[in-house]
Amino acid sequence: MHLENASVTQHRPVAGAYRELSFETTRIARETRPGQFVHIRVPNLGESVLRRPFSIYRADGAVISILYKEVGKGTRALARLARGDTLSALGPLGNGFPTPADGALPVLVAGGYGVAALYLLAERARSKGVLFVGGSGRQDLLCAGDFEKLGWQVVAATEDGSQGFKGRVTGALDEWVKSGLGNRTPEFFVCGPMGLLRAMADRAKALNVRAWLSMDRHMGCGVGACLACVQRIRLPSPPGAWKWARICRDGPVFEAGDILWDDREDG
Amino acid sequence: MHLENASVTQHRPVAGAYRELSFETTRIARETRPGQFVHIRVPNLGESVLRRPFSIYRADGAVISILYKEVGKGTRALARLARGDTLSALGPLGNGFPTPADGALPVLVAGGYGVAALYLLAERARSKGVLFVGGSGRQDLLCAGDFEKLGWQVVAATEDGSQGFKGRVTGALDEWVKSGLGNRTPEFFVCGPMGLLRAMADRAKALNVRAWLSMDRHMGCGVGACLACVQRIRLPSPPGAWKWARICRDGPVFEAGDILWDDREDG
Amino acid sequence: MTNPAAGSPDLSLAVAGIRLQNPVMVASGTFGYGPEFAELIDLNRLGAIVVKGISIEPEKGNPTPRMLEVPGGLLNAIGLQNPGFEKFVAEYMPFLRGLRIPLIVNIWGRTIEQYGNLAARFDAVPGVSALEINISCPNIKQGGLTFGSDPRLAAAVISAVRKSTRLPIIPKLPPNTSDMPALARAAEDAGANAISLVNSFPAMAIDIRTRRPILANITGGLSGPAIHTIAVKLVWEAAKAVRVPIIAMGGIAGPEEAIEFLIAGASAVAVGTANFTDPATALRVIEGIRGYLAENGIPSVRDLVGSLRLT
Amino acid sequence: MTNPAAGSPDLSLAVAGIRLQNPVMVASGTFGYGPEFAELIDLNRLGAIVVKGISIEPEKGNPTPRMLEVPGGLLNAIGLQNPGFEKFVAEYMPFLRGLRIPLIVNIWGRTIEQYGNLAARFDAVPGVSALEINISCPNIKQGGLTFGSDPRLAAAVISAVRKSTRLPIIPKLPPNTSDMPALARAAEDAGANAISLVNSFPAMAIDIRTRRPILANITGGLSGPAIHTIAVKLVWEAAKAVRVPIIAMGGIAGPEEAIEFLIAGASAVAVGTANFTDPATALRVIEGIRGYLAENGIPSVRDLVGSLRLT
Ligand SMILES: Cc1cc2nc3c(=O)[nH]c(=O)nc-3n(C[C@H](O)[C@H](O)[C@H](O)COP(=O)(O)OP(=O)(O)OC[C@H]3O[C@@H](n4cnc5c(N)ncnc54)[C@H](O)[C@@H]3O)c2cc1C
Ligand SMILES: Cc1cc2nc3c(=O)[nH]c(=O)nc-3n(C[C@H](O)[C@H](O)[C@H](O)COP(=O)(O)OP(=O)(O)OC[C@H]3O[C@@H](n4cnc5c(N)ncnc54)[C@H](O)[C@@H]3O)c2cc1C
Ligand SMILES: Cc1cc2nc3c(=O)[nH]c(=O)nc-3n(C[C@H](O)[C@H](O)[C@H](O)COP(=O)(O)O)c2cc1C
Ligand SMILES: Cc1cc2nc3c(=O)[nH]c(=O)nc-3n(C[C@H](O)[C@H](O)[C@H](O)COP(=O)(O)O)c2cc1C
Ligand code: FES
Ligand code: FES
Repeated sequence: MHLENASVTQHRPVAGAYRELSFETTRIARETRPGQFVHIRVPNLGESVLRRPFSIYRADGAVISILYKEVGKGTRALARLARGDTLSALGPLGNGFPTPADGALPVLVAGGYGVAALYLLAERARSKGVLFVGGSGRQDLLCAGDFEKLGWQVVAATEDGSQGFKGRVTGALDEWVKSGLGNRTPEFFVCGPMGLLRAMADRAKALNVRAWLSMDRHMGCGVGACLACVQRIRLPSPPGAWKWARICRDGPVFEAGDILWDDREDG
Repeated sequence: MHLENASVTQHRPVAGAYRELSFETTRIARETRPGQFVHIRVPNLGESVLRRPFSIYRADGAVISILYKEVGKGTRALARLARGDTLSALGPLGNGFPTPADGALPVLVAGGYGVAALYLLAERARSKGVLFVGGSGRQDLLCAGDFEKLGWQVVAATEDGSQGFKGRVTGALDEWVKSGLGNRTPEFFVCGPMGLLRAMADRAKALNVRAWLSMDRHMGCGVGACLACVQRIRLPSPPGAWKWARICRDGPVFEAGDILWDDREDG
Repeated sequence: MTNPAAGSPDLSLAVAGIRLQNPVMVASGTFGYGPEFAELIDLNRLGAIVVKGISIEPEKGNPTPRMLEVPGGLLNAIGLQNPGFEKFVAEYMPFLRGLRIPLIVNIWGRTIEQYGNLAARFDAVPGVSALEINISCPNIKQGGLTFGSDPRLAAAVISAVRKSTRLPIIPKLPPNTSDMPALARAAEDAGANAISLVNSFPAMAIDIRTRRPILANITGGLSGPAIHTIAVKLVWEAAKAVRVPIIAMGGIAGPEEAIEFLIAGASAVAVGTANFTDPATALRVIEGIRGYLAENGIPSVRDLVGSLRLT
Repeated sequence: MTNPAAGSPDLSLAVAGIRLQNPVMVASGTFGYGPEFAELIDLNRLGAIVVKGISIEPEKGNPTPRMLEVPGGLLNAIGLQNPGFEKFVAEYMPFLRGLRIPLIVNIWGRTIEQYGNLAARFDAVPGVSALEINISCPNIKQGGLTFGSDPRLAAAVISAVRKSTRLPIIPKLPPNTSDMPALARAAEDAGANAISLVNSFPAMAIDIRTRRPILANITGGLSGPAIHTIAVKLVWEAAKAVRVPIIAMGGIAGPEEAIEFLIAGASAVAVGTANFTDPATALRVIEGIRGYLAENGIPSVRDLVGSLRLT
């Protein structure tokens, strides 16, 4: 975990409203594992007191990058950064994804910017698997080509049917499951909106397989000190018992079966 | 008085740390009189609640410009604006300078960005006069050439002696007064730091001539509503009696003899 | 309740017996006496005007510096400078009477008697819709905040005013209390027709270079976005505690903050500091509320007031 | 008083009998129990560590959402989640004892007895330098703020703690009071060795889309730059009212705000929310104070404390 002033090396549109922001941060880049995130202090953001968390999309030599879209004032200010500007980066944070289990088929499921958390996993996994990626139209299918280049199978789902399966990504997945799954046990790695995470938790339970879910939550410190980002996690016993885990430090990835879903969650 | 969204047309370095920011604001430009100011809402200034007041330096067709240097967060954010960006401008505000009296010799005295408030006066005055302008070195002698182009005599003072009189602008003025003043009664028009204003008020009193001083004060509304920017002004009677005037609405220009100086003033 | 055609929600409501075409006022001290902003916006579109605090005699207020921008807001220590009752009536009432919107006059005094006395004088002034009783100004040495910070003193001032006028009276309470419900109830019991919440917060800034206070008055009042979330909490608590309507202010910068106040239980709102940032804020807020009601299929702003969902 | 060579000012001082190498602490609840930030900054350079509030039993705290950024600050409603006395001592004290700086443990309870009881237990724990008594948390239903908002209740809690421990005790007071001098005096009279000011402000935010409170706890506490000028005023008032030292917090983002507090009369300061913005804030503040003293030829930080000039 490091606090570094990082210099922007590249800032480019990716697809749809998404942009990739790359910056040089030697120590963070070197230590990053798949599924970890970086907590960014956005420059020129007036009196904003909080950093903004983003999955580390790529880590290459001394440079890491994030994949983001403008959703609020922090990301709007990010979008104004240019090559040579500096930002403060805190990371790599969290535990990230476990290494895919030997023998199982790694199945990545991404919604929205979820692909960002999954790319390094695909890049570094010992065996190749399948990526399910969804969007409203083909322009939203973020980075699908990059996964293909790594030799992964990509199953796309678009709501307008402009590419791949017409419908949601879970629909495409259900079809694939029905068609027999290949002959390996899948192990799911999921990043996306809460609805997708819950849907995948249900499917993993039904299939009795593991699903690793990367969770989003509004964050304060990012290092486990403030207890803002907590998630209820089941305890083995007694039944119904639970404890809080800190998404920033104990997560952001949890095994679906450990999560005690709340009816009211932010993010 | 208008509230306009203005589009930046030009942003250029002038001299030393000063920059000229020009923006299109038809109605304000049309009505501007010398010595008036514009109250700018600086874009991307986080949670800042106050506008920033600047003298209107030039007004030409539909465009006005200001002359400023970076001194704090507002001016730093101004410095990031580029052609095509928009800002909100409220103006023209204040009463500005009176028309120079017939027969008197208009003598302009500027310190720092004070030339900005005086340029339009020189441009529009019926008769030409003298500008005294000071700075620490020749690089600080803002816009002296522009006044010369208008046919005004320019007397420069630099503290390092790199151009004109070596010393303060008031020193140059004192020499000129000692050398006989020409044969006309001077009428002073002054804009600059508080010290300069007070020094010029003393000289005007000694010479028994009028001095119009443009004052700075931290401002809230800019339109006379909040009473933040007040200045003590003498009442004709009884002796010692005074009232508050609002620098933004009743000023920013006051006749030196009317001002009741306070020992503790901001700006 | 009227049921207007979909898409044109009803913004009108009555507060303290005053009929408002919409619930958006401009807050005392941030809008002068009206004419200052008349060239910039159409005053007749406002819900009401609340003028700068008036006392019986003219008041010079504090020395300068009187204002300072701080993170998320500003400090002011104007010190209630005003022309006094007679000059206000002579110089500004003709203009204000010419407007088609209600006029709320903010008044203050240094003693309980002065409050009562001034209220009685305004009783005889045509064109005044209500009196806002400032018992919460942080910027004067005597009176002001000292009255508002103690429920018994507050009640004493309000009762004195109540006896002196038939006009609706609207005490304006301070935010620095540990028990807003008690203070609001005291105001209601003493005869308030509505309650204004909140005034600026007592605050202070020091110039570390000179080691002196930046404001000549040493302390000032903090207003603006910085205080908004505190104000929402206080308005919510007060609205639960009393039956009279609440007029809410504190950090409104656009429609969102105003709508928050209405949902929390305020019947009307006032825009203060944001008049300096953007003189058209109140008009933007009005249009924003209209749009919000239309989008959410809410026929009247009255349906929004106090509609906070807790379950 | 030592007279260090010019250019190397003396930052050390004693507060409540605790010797501090510099007056800059990290505030309770914003720095966990220490290890969380240990990879990022050298904890041994801090003036002291104040850990997150501990209660006798483990506490689950509030549901989520627990935090929200707002203009100039943030709202939090953590609800004092903590592992309880025993687990804290077992899991964190070994680490904390390994540090070379004083440890201040923040404690809270739901009843006066719990406060006394917990203080007595800490009396027997080696490595604790002082207890900060939180009677001002806005985020728990019982206890917390209800004690701090009334000088008599505050005094009752402080007296109970005083009787139960020989450790220095530092009550932490709320900002939402109309009479800070009275509250501070009550704390001093009840046996406080120092006073911490201020906790976060009770505040609230509403999601206008759903018309629900954004925080699961409905209300939360406002901290950060938004509250700084209010805190300075309260610290100044309290410092004038009591002889015991004040530890000031509220919106410190860099050296300037810390120096303001010291000039206003605080003997030490604590960095809270800014630890989230920049984990190195406290270190920056320390170096900034050192630089300020050197530039201004002030030999010791003790000469800065309470040096506000009013004339
Ligand atoms: C572990 C993690 C990984 C993430 N990875 C990515 C990513 O790779 N790409 C991407 O585009 N986004 C990612 N997000 C979401 C991203 O943090 C938010 O989009 C961003 O914080 C929004 O900031 P804003 O100022 O633009 O929005 P605003 O709504 O103005 O932000 C206000 C506050 O809410 C917080 N906030 C708002 N939305 C979210 C959110 N969805 N999650 C967490 N906090 C939020 C902000 O951090 C800020 O504190 C991730 C979030 C987490 C927790
Ligand atoms: C009538 C008038 C005309 C002016 N004309 C010019 C001009 O032509 N060129 C120029 O460079 N500057 C001019 N100024 C000063 C200019 O307004 C300030 O430099 C500017 O407001 C500083 O803003 P900031 O955010 O960069 O500084 P900060 O110090 O960060 O500002 C903090 C607050 O203090 C106020 N403030 C700071 N310095 C001054 C000041 N000197 N006068 C008034 N308010 C101040 C700001 O407006 C803001 O509210 C003028 C001021 C007035 C009152
Ligand atoms: C410059 C200024 C002057 C004020 N003068 C008065 C006043 O005379 N009487 C009063 O009751 N409130 C006065 N107030 C308080 C405002 O009416 C309002 O209650 C407060 O500013 C909070 O709202 P805001 O955050 O929208 O500004 C003043 C506020 C400011 C900023
Ligand atoms: C997330 C968070 C948790 C906090 N938890 C505690 C706590 O457990 N006990 C306590 O006394 N104060 C707690 N506080 C209050 C801080 O210690 C501090 O008094 C307050 O935040 C003001 O300082 P700041 O503006 O620098 O943050 C907490 C504050 C925050 C932001
Ligand atoms: S963000 Fe602070 S504990 Fe996770
Ligand atoms: S700035 Fe408001 S009266 Fe001058």
